[in-house]
Amino acid sequence: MWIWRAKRCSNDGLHEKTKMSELNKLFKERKKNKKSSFIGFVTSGDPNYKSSKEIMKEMTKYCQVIEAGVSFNTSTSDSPIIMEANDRAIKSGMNMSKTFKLINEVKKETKTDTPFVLMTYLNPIIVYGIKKFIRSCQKTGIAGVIIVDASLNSPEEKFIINGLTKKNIGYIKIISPTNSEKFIQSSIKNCKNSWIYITSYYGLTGSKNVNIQNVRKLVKIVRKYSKDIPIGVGFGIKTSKQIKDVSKYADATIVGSAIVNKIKEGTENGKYGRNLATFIGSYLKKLTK
Amino acid sequence: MWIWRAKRCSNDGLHEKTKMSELNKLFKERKKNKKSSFIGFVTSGDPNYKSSKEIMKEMTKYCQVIEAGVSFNTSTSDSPIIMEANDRAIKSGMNMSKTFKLINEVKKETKTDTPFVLMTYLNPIIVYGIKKFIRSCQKTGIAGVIIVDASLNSPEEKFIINGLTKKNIGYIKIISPTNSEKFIQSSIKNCKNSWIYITSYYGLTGSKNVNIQNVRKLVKIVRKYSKDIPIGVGFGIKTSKQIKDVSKYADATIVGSAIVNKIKEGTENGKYGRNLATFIGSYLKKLTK
Amino acid sequence: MKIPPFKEINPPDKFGYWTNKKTGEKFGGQYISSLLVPNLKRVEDGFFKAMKDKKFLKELEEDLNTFIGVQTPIHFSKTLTELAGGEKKIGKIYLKRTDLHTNHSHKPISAYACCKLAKYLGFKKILTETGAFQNGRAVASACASLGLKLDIYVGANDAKKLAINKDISALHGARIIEVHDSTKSLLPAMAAALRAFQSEPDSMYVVGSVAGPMPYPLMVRTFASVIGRITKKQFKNLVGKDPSTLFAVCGGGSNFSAIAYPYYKSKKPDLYAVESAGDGIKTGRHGSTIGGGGKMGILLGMQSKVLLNGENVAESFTAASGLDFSSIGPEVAYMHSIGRVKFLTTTDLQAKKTFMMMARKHGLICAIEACYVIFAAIKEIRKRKNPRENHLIHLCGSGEPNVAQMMDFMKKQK
Amino acid sequence: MKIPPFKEINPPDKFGYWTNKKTGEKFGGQYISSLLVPNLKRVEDGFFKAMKDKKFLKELEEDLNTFIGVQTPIHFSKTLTELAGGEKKIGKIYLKRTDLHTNHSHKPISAYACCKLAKYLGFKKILTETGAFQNGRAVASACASLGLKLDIYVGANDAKKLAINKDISALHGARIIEVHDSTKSLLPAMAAALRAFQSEPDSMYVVGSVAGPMPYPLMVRTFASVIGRITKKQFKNLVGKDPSTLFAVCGGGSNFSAIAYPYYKSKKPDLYAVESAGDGIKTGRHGSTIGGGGKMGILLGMQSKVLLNGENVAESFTAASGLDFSSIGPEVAYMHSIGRVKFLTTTDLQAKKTFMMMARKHGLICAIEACYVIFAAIKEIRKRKNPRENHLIHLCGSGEPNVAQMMDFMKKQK
Ligand SMILES: Cc1ncc(COP(=O)(O)O)c(C=O)c1O
Ligand SMILES: Cc1ncc(COP(=O)(O)O)c(C=O)c1O
Repeated sequence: MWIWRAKRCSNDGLHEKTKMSELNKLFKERKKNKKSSFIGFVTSGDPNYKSSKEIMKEMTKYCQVIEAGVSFNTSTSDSPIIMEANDRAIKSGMNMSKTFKLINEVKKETKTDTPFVLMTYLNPIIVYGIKKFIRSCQKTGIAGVIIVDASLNSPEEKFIINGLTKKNIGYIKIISPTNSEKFIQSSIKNCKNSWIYITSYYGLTGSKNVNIQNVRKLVKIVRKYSKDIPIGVGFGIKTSKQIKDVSKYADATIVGSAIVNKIKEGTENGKYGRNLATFIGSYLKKLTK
Repeated sequence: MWIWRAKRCSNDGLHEKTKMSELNKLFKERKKNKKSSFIGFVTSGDPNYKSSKEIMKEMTKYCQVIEAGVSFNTSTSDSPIIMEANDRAIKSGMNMSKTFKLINEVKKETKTDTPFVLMTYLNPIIVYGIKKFIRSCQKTGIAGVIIVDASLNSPEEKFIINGLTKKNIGYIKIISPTNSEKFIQSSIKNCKNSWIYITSYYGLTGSKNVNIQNVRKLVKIVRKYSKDIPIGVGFGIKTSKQIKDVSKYADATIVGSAIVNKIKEGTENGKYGRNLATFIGSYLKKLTK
Repeated sequence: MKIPPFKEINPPDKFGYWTNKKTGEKFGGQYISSLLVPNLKRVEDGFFKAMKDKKFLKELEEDLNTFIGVQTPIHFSKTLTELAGGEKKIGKIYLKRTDLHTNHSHKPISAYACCKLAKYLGFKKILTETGAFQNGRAVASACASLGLKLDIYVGANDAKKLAINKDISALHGARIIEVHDSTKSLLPAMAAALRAFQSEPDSMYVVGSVAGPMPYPLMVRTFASVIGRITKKQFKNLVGKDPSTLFAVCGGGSNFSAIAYPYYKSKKPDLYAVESAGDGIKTGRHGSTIGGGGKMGILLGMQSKVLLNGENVAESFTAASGLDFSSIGPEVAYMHSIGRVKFLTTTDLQAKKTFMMMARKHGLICAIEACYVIFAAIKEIRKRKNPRENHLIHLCGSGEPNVAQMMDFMKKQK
Repeated sequence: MKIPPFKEINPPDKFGYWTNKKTGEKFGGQYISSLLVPNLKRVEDGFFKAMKDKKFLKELEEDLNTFIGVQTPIHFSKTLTELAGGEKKIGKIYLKRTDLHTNHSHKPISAYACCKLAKYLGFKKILTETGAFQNGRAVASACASLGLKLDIYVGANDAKKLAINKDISALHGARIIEVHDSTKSLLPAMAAALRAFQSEPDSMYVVGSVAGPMPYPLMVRTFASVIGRITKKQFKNLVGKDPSTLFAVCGGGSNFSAIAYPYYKSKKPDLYAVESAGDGIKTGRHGSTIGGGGKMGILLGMQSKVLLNGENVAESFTAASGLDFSSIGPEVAYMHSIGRVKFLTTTDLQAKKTFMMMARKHGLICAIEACYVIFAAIKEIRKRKNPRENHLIHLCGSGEPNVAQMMDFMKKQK
């Protein structure tokens, strides 16, 4: 499937293709070595632009992929922990274009090849402009995009998927234990050029503990419709033990609330910039060892 | 008419007849000397039993008639000034039987022949008992009774008038500038054995100044229906000048709120008992000279 | 629906008395100072004239229908029916939704009608009294809508209390006059309003219940009976016959007679009036004129049953400001004396618990006054235990004014 | 009167969009996380099933008639007619008395109907959001009466404010959950309720207006349109024809569509929606999504016009808590985009003065929300200057919750 994608988008230049392959390769290679990939989530600009940049730079050392949230004040799917991070970022003046700038700078300054995935809502994209958004993703070298409230029937999603696909940027859908097989099947279709995001329970990020039972069930269903689409699992993963458990079933594990909570803790203890970044770094070191 | 009354009630013994005649004689005699009678009103038991007794004793020196109010907490016709007096009296434990006791003691202790008129509402009479009330009036030597809320059509009024008349005690009705001639005529009928009370204006005692215009008009109407019924005038008389002016038209002038106000003033300045009584006495002296 | 026209089925005699022929007791009358005679005559004559004036009646009907909103529904209450034992045991319980009126109680009907009469008779201003501004608000709204001035007399102690209906009366432009006499509560306020009526010939007095000198008790129940006239017809349409029982709360009695009047002369329904037993009749702190052994007395221009304290009128005690009255209207007292109306009592605590139950289980914020009747009704209906009966409870008002009081109660209950 | 049955005259497409064919703009849709998909499907399927279930509809009709009391009158307002210039100049002004419902606004209809649907579908608990507890109270009352549990999400700042409807919601037994996100006001509270919906599969979300992801905008206007269906018939009976103009206030749009829906496809009446201009559009402190130049945006599961602050949703400002919303329902936004509905604005000051005028001259304590529409209507009617017209204003609620605020205003005016 990836090949088909690459072909269809072959006129899009090497850069994007490489990135996508890299991400894909990453998952597969690590899987071969019985290693799952680790995806760390932060809200970009949390607690502010400078500190966030240091944190992301630090994260490149421990994360195979970084998921950067675009702050939105009327989020309908984030846990209170992430809502607070959004509030901190918005207060510090964060927005879509600064998010691109931030990621761009992280990439340049670290010379990392760690892929970045954006997590956002539709409204910031619409206001920023859909076409401009796709162009900026391409320019910044974004590897994939998650749009929480883009529903399967919305014209916006179709438009965005088309645009991203042309630029060889991955589009990632989230599925949960209560979704029907039909819904899961359609979602997989939309993720053809990337990976699918499984939530381990029905609820909000960070609100409960990861539910392995659900993960196994969902992986089974996904595999029914796709033999090889990479699977990422999130929601409720907080410990290295949980990462290991989930890794048995998934190509990637995603940790969000736990990291964001650490940022809050650090900030509340007066840490900023590099100071805060090393604080997060040592946490990630323990988590991922 | 008085003679007819006296005849009809001739079996009632000399005591009552004498009293009524005395009151009647008083009005007429003073009228002959171009002198009107002065009726002073106080709430009995205001501010308390002892002080009230001293006040009434003092009043016998200046008043040709004393009108004693029976305190009632739901009065529908008294000015706020008199309502306050009622409150003071009730608070000090005053009631109908104590009123009779008080007047009885005043009479005995002063050996005065100053007639007493009771002003009351129906409820205290009903609770005390109508028959008992009439008996007590007789025993105490009450000269007349005003019942503010006894209306012309009530069975209670008829019953009381009959009872009082038998005991040769006067029944006094109040009329006002807005009453119809028919009403005035009926009222006079009920006052046949006593005098009629004219209010100088439409309103509450003490709320305005006496209205001589109204008095002249009302006297004229009364005289149309009775050549000789004595006429008392009240409401808004506060100065000796006003007393003199009203006296031109009336057999008697009634001063209430002004005296009660003085009691309040004295009380508020810490005067009680004889002290308060002489304070009221010197006021009455000036007022009636 | 047209409002069924008024029919006089229980007239007082020409002096304004309802007389119990057996005991000779007389209820009503006109016990007033001579100074009030002309004013009352003007009102009385005007009232009888207006009741024959088709134009006046038509306009009044339209205003009541669309301004007060008197066409309120009758609600079959599954909740109360089940609470009382279920349909199979006690039949059905219905609620007449008088809480849905403009200003949320039965008071606005007679308040509006009396003010309309005042305007019809050329008065420029209204005088009234109030306790917790239930009547005050109703009259204030009517006066504002009819372009009449208004003085509201209120006991100084009552005036101190925070009350949403007090603020609303002020917003309607009413002048609020504090009365410092006696207990500084409703009774002296009513006396003060009557006294003002004696001073202001261009003003008409409007009373808050079926009390006061004639023609007030007659006039108020005649106007208020709009509720009963509509209810009687509605209930017949809904259930096919008259109710077996009818329960209404009784402070002064306007609420009771408003709904019960059209049934006075028929055998059915059994009529129940519910009084506030305050802390309990035995404590002496209550507002039950009948249930607490009130005696015949004369107050505020009428003869009726009264709670007495020696020769004076006693203070009443109740958590329901609308029931804080030491007497009851003469016609209701008469109906009780001839045995047509049974009286029941509910304590403040029982009423408050009923308020909470109605909020929690029925989704309704009832006037606390209505909670006295609901409690007593459920108890009585359980006793009657007759599955073929249909019971009607007068839900006489909504409970916004009681919210602060009930929040305190809820917190203490916890 | 029977409630005229619902007819779908303005259906969205199968994805939940109303599309302006000329501009291509799409309004509505279902913009939600995958986790919400099954919940919304259950609600959507359930809603369409219920709308075909005669037993459900019959029960709902009875409850609306006797529990909510939807058969409210239309009042010919002489006061407003004269204020606007008199019958000879502007025709007649009528008020639809939605203030007479149980809980005193239009909200209780859809709140009750949605909760009834929840019960029908086997949900045990309701989730909703509220600003000043107008929706909170309506849902709390419905839940209490239907035996459902309830969590009300409210912005932490809103929760601090004294509000009688907050206390009433608590008395009904609702759990009140404070939301500390973002502006701590209605918008984050709504987002929080939607998030809770994503966590509690046994709970049904109920929205306070015609907003949110499909089927909510459709469902709420379908239920709420009971008002319009009754009104249309009533007005024809009363006046002989449809009104020339119809004015309703528009926060989220439930109040507007509740009365205007049945007229969407006819030429008459001219439809006016009135927004709050807060301190004035120019100050930037306002709540006018249309009048203040809102743009297309996607929030709370829907696509519609939104007041934006960069990529985020802007805060709205208004003295009327019921109008404190930075967007409007998609169908109303669509009706505006195709030119069927005209939008007007009224400032807070104008609305407050109108409140005082209505209290003083009309005897009515109107919800402050209703005062925005009354002011704008009078202004527009004066402009139209057509003596042959009949105007209808939606008096959408009563003003008890605004009394404290208005007492302050009155004192400052003096
Ligand atoms: C809601 C309500 N119900 C009942 C009553 C009692 O009415 P009445 O005193 O006329 O019996 C009142 C009086 O204020 C009231 O407000
Ligand atoms: C009385 C009243 N009117 C109007 C509205 C506005 O309704 P909507 O937001 O649906 O337009 C509200 C909302 O709370 C309200 O309470």
